[in-house]
Amino acid sequence: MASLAERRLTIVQNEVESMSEARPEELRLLEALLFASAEPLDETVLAARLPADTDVGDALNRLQAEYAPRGVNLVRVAGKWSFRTASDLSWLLTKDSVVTRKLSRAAIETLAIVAYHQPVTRVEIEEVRGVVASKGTLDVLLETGWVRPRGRRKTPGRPVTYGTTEAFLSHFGLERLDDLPGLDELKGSGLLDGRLPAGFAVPVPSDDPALRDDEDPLEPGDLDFGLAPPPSRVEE
Amino acid sequence: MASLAERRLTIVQNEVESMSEARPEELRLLEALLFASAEPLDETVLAARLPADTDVGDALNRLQAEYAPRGVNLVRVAGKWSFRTASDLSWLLTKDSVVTRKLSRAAIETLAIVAYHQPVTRVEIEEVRGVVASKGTLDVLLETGWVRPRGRRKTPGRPVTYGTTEAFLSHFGLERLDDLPGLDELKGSGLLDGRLPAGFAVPVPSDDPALRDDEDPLEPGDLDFGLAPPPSRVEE
Amino acid sequence: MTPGDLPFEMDVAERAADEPALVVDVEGFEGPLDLLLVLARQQKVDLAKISILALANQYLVFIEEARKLRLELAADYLVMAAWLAYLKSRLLLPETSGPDGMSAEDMATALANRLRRLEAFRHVAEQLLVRPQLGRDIFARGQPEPIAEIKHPQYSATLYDLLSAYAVQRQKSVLGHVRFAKRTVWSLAEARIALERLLGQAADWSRLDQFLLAYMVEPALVPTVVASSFAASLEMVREGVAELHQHAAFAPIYMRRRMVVREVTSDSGATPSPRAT
Repeated sequence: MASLAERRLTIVQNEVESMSEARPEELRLLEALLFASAEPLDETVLAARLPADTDVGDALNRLQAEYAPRGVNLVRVAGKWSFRTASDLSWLLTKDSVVTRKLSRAAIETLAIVAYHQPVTRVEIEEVRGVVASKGTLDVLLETGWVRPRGRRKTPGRPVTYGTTEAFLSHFGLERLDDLPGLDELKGSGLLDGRLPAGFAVPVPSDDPALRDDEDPLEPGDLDFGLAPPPSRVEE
Repeated sequence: MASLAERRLTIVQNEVESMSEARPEELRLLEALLFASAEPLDETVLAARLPADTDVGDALNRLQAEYAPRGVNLVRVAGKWSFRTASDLSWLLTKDSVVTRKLSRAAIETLAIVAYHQPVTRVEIEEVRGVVASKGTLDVLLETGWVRPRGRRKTPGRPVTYGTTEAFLSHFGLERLDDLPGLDELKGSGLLDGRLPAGFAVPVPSDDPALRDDEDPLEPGDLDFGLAPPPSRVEE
Repeated sequence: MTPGDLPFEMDVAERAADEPALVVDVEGFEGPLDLLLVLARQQKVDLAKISILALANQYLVFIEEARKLRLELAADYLVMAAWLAYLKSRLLLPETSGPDGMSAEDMATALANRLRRLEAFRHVAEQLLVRPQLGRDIFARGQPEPIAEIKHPQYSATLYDLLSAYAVQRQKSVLGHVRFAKRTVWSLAEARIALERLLGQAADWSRLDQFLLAYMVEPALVPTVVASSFAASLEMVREGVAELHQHAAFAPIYMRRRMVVREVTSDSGATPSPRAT
């Protein structure tokens, strides 16, 4: 009796063990999907391709851990997953780099203001920089696909508000906007609350596509200036 | 017993650990280079990027072996190396999508004749339509799943007879085939005008699956004529 | 509203026409705030503790120098200079409240805050840019493999489409059959042409139904061929062109060219055999 029970227990344990030894198939599937895709994929998309009972989150974490020491890492950007070359190997690969557009100082500053202060209007950007923005600067940023018009501020003149895109997060390897470097410091400094009266909460930048209370949606014509990337790229 | 399991687990863990510890840096470099490259790379190109003393051939073989059980394999094509989705997972990189199409006029005319005059042969359809049916038209109808070959007419040439399916009834919201309007109803609805010759009749259609006296059953090969391609093979 | 806003709002309208001129008016400074920041750094103290008075002085001196060297300064810089001169005078005077209710200290603090804010954004911009960037430092898959889309067509049609297609076709085919019936009629003219051909090639009595066989392959044509050729042959006899002969009722009908006519039409009926008869 006892020996039978023992034997059965052994069998069960062996099974469990061999299962943990073998690399689960879902890791192969995830690997294949993520390697093949040019764009980061979110968990919903991945889950749709995997067997119904797969714990996608868990599998992704395992895969991420597996690839962490490798030359290709699994990273999470803009809430989506993507394989990218390890960041310490940039020296090896810079020869491959397509000529990246060198942004002007004005564009870089403007990008930072949009990123850390979004949603933000052009006048607000100008106010921070103390210069009338040349029209070209915002155009360049819209062209990169990192900045998009979000809506219109509910103030006289209904100026367009700008924010960053998923492509921005993806380009700078950020999982969320909260991961912007130096954001906490900037928030803590109280310098972001520019025009707001003292006592108001410090605004936190947000690229939440949901419009804020003081924003109206863009009208159909607003995107037809040739300035903005097509909406499909914005939403991504 | 438990100790055995424990020991084996420890061994596995040690192996995994020692593997990742001992994994030579050149494998990381190769991984990154091959991953990022827009085209397959040959050993000369790879060697030029790697530390001078690297045995590239050996490293590639190790990398290939490492990736062999994975969802992505390192393959050599025409002397050049690149990562490729494991061939057994190609199904994963396909997406099924449903495209709604409107039936062509010819197809719907043919379908109507099949519906009313079934079982009907192709020549009989052509007689009613007064047009030689393009082969594609019947193919499309077979593809819709609304028309099926029923049998073969017991006449010279033994032509295939066609009839409608249950899918046909359900698509057109018919409970039974004889819910199709008859002559009087067609006249009443104005679809047929009054100036019809005496003796003009609309058959009372029947999709009774039982073969008629003048029908022979289909032979096994009858469906493999390429008339009814399996849906998965149907291109655009 | 910060006092510093004034000049820039004024500028917006003015500058719209020729913006590029703005960018590098004073040796690469990006506007008066940028210039102020650079000057402030020269004081080597925290911006929060900076002497706005000293900074205003520096700025005004700088502008004065620049004016001596150059003919023109961008309006931004001049407006800022005017505002700083005003601020300086306020700071030097005993405490009074300005027209907008702000003390000179408030104005100075607001300016210092604007400088700090610009500096802070520049600082985070630097931090952002040193991050590994996609396509510069880190790379996505160089040869992404496309997802093949397998399209499953789903057809749609309405019952109305179906019924009207049926009705239209049946109606059309009814008319079509009538036209077909017309074509099955062998006209008298057709019969006559055929019979004339018969008379042309056969010198002696020819059996009519045998000759007509060639025209009666289509079963539907039999009655009309028989009827039309019979009528045509009678007509030809009446004209004196042909002769008919029949032994008995329902017996085969024979036909031949009438001899008298032969001379009249001799050059056309060029067969030698009738002469021999």
